[in-house]
Amino acid sequence: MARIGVFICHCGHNIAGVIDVGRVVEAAKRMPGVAYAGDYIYCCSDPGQAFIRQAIKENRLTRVVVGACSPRMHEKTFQEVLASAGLNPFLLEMANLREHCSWVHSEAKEEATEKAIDLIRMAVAKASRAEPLFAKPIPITKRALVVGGGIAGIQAALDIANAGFEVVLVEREPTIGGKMAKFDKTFPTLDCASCILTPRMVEVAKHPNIRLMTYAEVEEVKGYAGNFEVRIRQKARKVDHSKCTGCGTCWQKCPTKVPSEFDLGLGKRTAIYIPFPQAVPPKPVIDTVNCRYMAYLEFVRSGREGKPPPQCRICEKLCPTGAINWDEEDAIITERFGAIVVATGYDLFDPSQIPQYGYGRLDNVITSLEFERILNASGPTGGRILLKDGREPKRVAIVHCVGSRDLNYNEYCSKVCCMYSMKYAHLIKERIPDAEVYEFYIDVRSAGKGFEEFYNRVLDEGVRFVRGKVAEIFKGKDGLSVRFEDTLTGGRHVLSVDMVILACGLVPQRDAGEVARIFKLSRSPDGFFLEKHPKLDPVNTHADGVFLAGACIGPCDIPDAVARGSAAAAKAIGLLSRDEILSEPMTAIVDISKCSGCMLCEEICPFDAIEPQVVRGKRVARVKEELCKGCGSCAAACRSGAINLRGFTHQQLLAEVEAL
Amino acid sequence: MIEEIRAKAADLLRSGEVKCFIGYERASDGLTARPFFAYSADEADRLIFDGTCVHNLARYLPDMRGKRVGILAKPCDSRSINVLIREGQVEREEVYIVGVVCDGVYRTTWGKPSRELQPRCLYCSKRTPVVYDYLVGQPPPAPESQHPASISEVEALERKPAAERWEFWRSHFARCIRCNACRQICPACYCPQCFSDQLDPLWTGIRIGLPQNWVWNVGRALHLAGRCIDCEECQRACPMGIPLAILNRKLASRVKELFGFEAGMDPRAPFPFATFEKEEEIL
Amino acid sequence: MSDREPRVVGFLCNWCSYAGADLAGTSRMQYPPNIRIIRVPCSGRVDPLLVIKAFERGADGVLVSGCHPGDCHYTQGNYYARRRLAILRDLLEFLGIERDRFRIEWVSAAEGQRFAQIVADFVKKLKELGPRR
Amino acid sequence: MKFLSNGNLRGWLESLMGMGSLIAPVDLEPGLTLFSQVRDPGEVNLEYEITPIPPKDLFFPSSEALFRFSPSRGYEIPRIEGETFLLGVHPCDALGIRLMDFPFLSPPADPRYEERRRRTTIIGLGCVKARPECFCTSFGIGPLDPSNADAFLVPVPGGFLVEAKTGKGARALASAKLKEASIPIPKPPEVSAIDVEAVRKVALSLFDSPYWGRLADRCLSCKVCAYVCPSCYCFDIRDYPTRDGAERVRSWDSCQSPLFTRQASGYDPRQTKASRLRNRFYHKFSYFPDEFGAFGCTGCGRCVRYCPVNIDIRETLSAILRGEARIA
Amino acid sequence: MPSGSDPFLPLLAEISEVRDLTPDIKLFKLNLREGRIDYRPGQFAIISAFGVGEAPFTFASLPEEGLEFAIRKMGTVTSALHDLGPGDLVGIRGPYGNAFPLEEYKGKDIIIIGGGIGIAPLRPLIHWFIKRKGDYGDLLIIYGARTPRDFAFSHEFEDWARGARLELAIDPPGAPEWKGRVALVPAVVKELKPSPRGSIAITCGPPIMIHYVIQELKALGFSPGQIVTTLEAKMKCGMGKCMRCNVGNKYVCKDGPVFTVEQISQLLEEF
Repeated sequence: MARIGVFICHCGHNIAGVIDVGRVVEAAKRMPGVAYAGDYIYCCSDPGQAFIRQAIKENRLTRVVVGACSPRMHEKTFQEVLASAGLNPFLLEMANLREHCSWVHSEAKEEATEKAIDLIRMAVAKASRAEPLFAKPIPITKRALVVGGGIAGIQAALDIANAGFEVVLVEREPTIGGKMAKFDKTFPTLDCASCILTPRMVEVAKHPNIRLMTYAEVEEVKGYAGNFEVRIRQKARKVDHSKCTGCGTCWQKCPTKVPSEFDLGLGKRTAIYIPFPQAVPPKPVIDTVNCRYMAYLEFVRSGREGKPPPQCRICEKLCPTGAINWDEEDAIITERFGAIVVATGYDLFDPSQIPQYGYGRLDNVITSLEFERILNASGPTGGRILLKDGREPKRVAIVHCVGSRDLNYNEYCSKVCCMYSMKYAHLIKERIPDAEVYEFYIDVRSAGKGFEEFYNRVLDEGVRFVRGKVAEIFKGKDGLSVRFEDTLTGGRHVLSVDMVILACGLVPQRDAGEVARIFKLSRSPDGFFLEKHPKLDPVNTHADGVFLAGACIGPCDIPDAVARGSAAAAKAIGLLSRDEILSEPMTAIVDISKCSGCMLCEEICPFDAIEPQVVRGKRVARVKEELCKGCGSCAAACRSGAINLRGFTHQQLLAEVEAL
Repeated sequence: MIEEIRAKAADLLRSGEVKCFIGYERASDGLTARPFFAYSADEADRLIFDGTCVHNLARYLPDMRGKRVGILAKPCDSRSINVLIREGQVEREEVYIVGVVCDGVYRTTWGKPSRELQPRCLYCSKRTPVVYDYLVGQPPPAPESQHPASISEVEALERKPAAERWEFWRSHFARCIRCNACRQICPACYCPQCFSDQLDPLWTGIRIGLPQNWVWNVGRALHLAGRCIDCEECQRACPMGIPLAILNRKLASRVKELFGFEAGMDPRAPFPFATFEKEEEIL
Repeated sequence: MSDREPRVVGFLCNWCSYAGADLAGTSRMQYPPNIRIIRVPCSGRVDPLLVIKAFERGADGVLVSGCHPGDCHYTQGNYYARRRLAILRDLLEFLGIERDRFRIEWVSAAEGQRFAQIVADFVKKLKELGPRR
Repeated sequence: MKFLSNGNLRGWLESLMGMGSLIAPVDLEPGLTLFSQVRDPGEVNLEYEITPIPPKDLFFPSSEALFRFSPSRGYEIPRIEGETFLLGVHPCDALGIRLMDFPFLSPPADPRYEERRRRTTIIGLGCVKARPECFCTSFGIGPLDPSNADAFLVPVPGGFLVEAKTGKGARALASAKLKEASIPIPKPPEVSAIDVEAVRKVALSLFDSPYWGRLADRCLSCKVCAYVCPSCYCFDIRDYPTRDGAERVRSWDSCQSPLFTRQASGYDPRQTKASRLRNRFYHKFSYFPDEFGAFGCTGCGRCVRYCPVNIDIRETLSAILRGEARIA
Repeated sequence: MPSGSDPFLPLLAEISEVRDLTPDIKLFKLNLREGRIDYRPGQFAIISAFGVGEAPFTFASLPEEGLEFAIRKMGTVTSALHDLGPGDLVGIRGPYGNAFPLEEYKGKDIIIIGGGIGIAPLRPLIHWFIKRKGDYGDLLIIYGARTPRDFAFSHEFEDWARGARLELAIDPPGAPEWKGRVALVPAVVKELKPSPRGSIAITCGPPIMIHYVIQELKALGFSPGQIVTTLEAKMKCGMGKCMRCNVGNKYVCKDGPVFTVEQISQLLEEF
């Protein structure tokens, strides 16, 4: 039995042109609890707001119903009006007379008016059961976790650390640097990737506010924005990095050679290794699968018969600081953070999924990332462009949109392939001036600073652009044959080349699903992580306090990744700069006198926000309000109605139904 | 069988392992049975067991929380105990379950015993309790079902036009006097305050009559979905002859069809309404 | 509404379906005025008792609409809703409320057109069924 | 006494239906007879054994609106109209109506109850058979006792012996084609009696006996015993909101309900099943007699028959008489 | 009021004033639109919040002061009443129950012992005794609450203190601004040791407080006939018909709510 005020907005002609506002106001006056009803041409305008404020005061209103547009449009506006009139903002209820009535029933004015009266009656009924709601302040832990040590994660970590907050940067590989560390040059400026990246990597390693945890993975995230509790697994390196000086003796002398992951299998590394010369930290780990001594230990442990492998232990013997520690095991470290930046990056599309391109089957059909390594001075060929047999290619085809813009694989455009393909063409021309380079494209997408200019430059350099999809790559008489359709001239052709570079698209990391689960992220249909809003909230997520950076959101180039890293850092800094955050006011609440303690709610809660507690010897449910997002699944599941959802209580929803 | 039950109950009481043993004794008509709470070994001599022992004694376990009790459990009762354990209403360690192999129980009302099996026993697939500490009687060979499973009353009603079904239930629910016997006797109804007793929100309120009775009965049935083990006690307790068991049975069969779940069979199986499959065609 | 016009109650989740209905509005799509929409945070919030009460209060049809499976703003609410409402619909049907009177639909914020179509179809169907007894 | 032949029954019932509404035992389902509004005299079953619900709801309905209120229109009180003939009431149920008069007609009287009572003629029906749960003779009545009815029928071969006890009864019988009776009043069936006066004398001394706790062990706290009882009259009052105001509703309730005495603060003086069960018993056999001078029980045995767990009030009476309740 | 014959029909009354007494207790002053209600201290009325329901409340005023009720927000009806303001309509029926036999107390020392909202039925007594000081002996008021903010009628304390000895106490501790006594009400009784000679002790508060106050008073030598309390019970009809408030064969609504401990000791059950 509140004193309810009803305000009907004309919204100019938008509402009043269809709905008989006068009739609605008169009907509202007769509704139970309504102490005042009036109308205004634009309630959301400043004079409209003042009008409502004045009516609240003059009529001692305790609840307000505004019949206007969608609450998704102006709920905040009118909540602020209530607040400024001294009422709790949650004592507002909106009736959607525009989107749900006048606009969709403009041809049935009589029925629309009747419906408007019903909608007002429902809102009045709901408002009469509204209770004031309050957000609770929660203190925050002023540290950030950055997950992923690629350029985006590095940028985020540096920005947050420079703002004065402690950062832990977790990277699962033995070094930071990510994909960018594998690149030779960057487009379109043709900077040396490592030359610009390495100083940043070093800066991370040296930064007093950053603790670097390479060769480590996040296993579990509990808690909520401002207060996460994160379990991190530090994988066993078997090398005590506090003793190791990174002198390099061990990896120079290690007798075991295995394909290098960093070089995508094109080169070799040792069993005790750093991934590449500029690795950060510049200290090795032991690959326990391939290490001879580890194999020996495994053999002994298994009790198998026969000749054991050699014990080796050369690294241990040569290490000047005694840093080798065979007993080291994985360590679990639990840390608290206020904010998390997820910058887990992307994977390259695996072109062996397209069998007609022959990747993995045909020599000299290579992926773009492999070609980056070939181009790189510290790569397997020392930066010389060579075919498998050691010759220089004279004719090179670059196939665009491999796994992108293709309904069979990924519908989206991977954004960077056009540009890096042209970068390849330029570099090939630079290093093998007489080479013929063909770019097979669908459209050339060169939107970006200096991109179009670079395209023109490559055209000038004589690179041949063929508009058309490559149908097949097969072994020809002399090298490789590329069958394609030229969609400009319309003909089907076959071109003989020495090398084919597949400009593979960017896809989500293979374990993106697992990462999403750990951080409670959503994923868009393409499998990348979902932003809170693609336009207006591109680095926030639905998991409050978890921000996204880099290509885990979707394909992007280096400047984008850096910008996203900084953007995520800004969000994290914004959060960490506050002393406390406000909890969601619309949370579940337990009436322990009605609770049977069956804990069905606990099972259902998608946010682990419910736990049992014992009150006066009785087990009942308790809502962890900081975690509750207010979905109400628990309230709908509770048979005795012991759990309710503030803002959408049983009482409020039932009142709406009853008002029909 | 009766002697074994009495001896076991007397043992449990004498040794102090339980403070109370819940079983059956002869009712005041001298013909049917009623629940009996034995507190001493001497009293155990009053225990009986036969086809008149229709009550689902699991219903009493939540009342006894905090005490160690012994209980005689037919297969259906044992499923109820599982439901109660799963829902945190009974601590397994607090209950000593004397399971009893069951050949079915009869349709009895006070003063009027019969030898006709209760419908639920025709659909029951278990003759041995699903959980017990001590078993009385010989478990029969598998399969245990003594009667072909069918849900004939449910099917008969399903075949009728919607209008007739509506009329069928409307006339039954119109008679309901909201005495709550169905609820109070139900081993799955233990809420401290039932939705129907709540005055805010007013789901049904105090009014006795349609349409409030309809809301009550539909709500009750729904709250038992995936939890009812078909002991049919609600229907037996109803003084107004409302065929509540048909409703429960219909829901139980749907829950089994849609989610492959049967209440009380396994206390560890996830409750079908607290879990989901991302891809499932259930609508 | 006159007595012969079907009365429809729609429970719409705030994030997808309510926004979808808003879009139908902004796009000025016309659909029958028989529906009264109740906003809920998530289809998982729809207590089956609310649907039962809606029918008790004389609704000829009830619509519950949430985000498409996989798109729930709260990640899982609509999956729970799907199970609960599926069994509710079976129960209501058994009680003599025709299956077509209770619709469960997934409507995204982008599907204004679809929302309008669903309401139009629903009202048409309810007119065929006639008023509830 | 006069004689009404079976052949003339229908005509009489039709004439009663012409004068008002006729409420009589009607079979609704196999094995389920209820006092219902008669639409065709053929529906009436005067050989019925028992109805789960006694005819108390005719005067004290299971639910009724006391009034509707709206600020604009003020109070509206449902009108009670027409005349009712309540036929086929066994002596125990007729006594039940008499017992109900005590609380509802003693000042301040409940005008609804009073009005319905005034407009109703009770036509009793003797019992030719007793049920195993019957103990009506404990309360000064018997299977063929016509007291508390306006007119009374005793089934005999071929028809009924008929007698008007009040002016209302005579009016109801005026249209019946009656013959002078040549048949003697049959011998009533045996119904055993319990010395309830003796129970009343000793009962209060057993108030704190552990007996109540033992009895309550199996009690379900349902309300069957109260709702089937002809003399239980606990009620609850609540509002239902309406479009522009409120409707205040009175419904049956029972002291057996776990929430019956719970106060808004959560405090409940009768928290245990035992205290509630005890209250019902003492109300019938001690408090009600203290207040109104009559036992609050008719011996109909419905609570015995319909209790799902066989809490047999006669056992309690005997236990008190035999002193068992003292030790149990 | 359509007719005086229907005891279930409340009289209509307008709220003329609402005053916040504590964070959860408000004082409501009612003006009858029609009819009259003549009551005596100790009696109660049943107030309707139409659409939600009715609940019983003891008069917190003397008849000459009008119709005042101190209502603590507890359940659905009291919450609804708390939402009302001046000009709003409620229903009221009564008075019901017995009253304090004030004539019998003449010449005696009076000890009033209240806890929390339990001060409501005692307030008219305090006013009565202060106004008629000559007719009675000394007046001692012991009043306890959980926090200093939970004292109802603190705006009247000065008046009370002028006409009586007023002893206030809070419990639990934890209000730094509170300079007074920190103790439970029964402990205050024990500490102050009022003399039983020619005294009447009247107490009202939570059941547990009443229980221990009675114990303390008895220990001080008060006879059960000298201790008076008002019982609380869930009530619906107020007329001894709905069978909810009986304690044994007594109805709190008809035979009470005012009882001496002597009378209560003859009752059969807990209350």
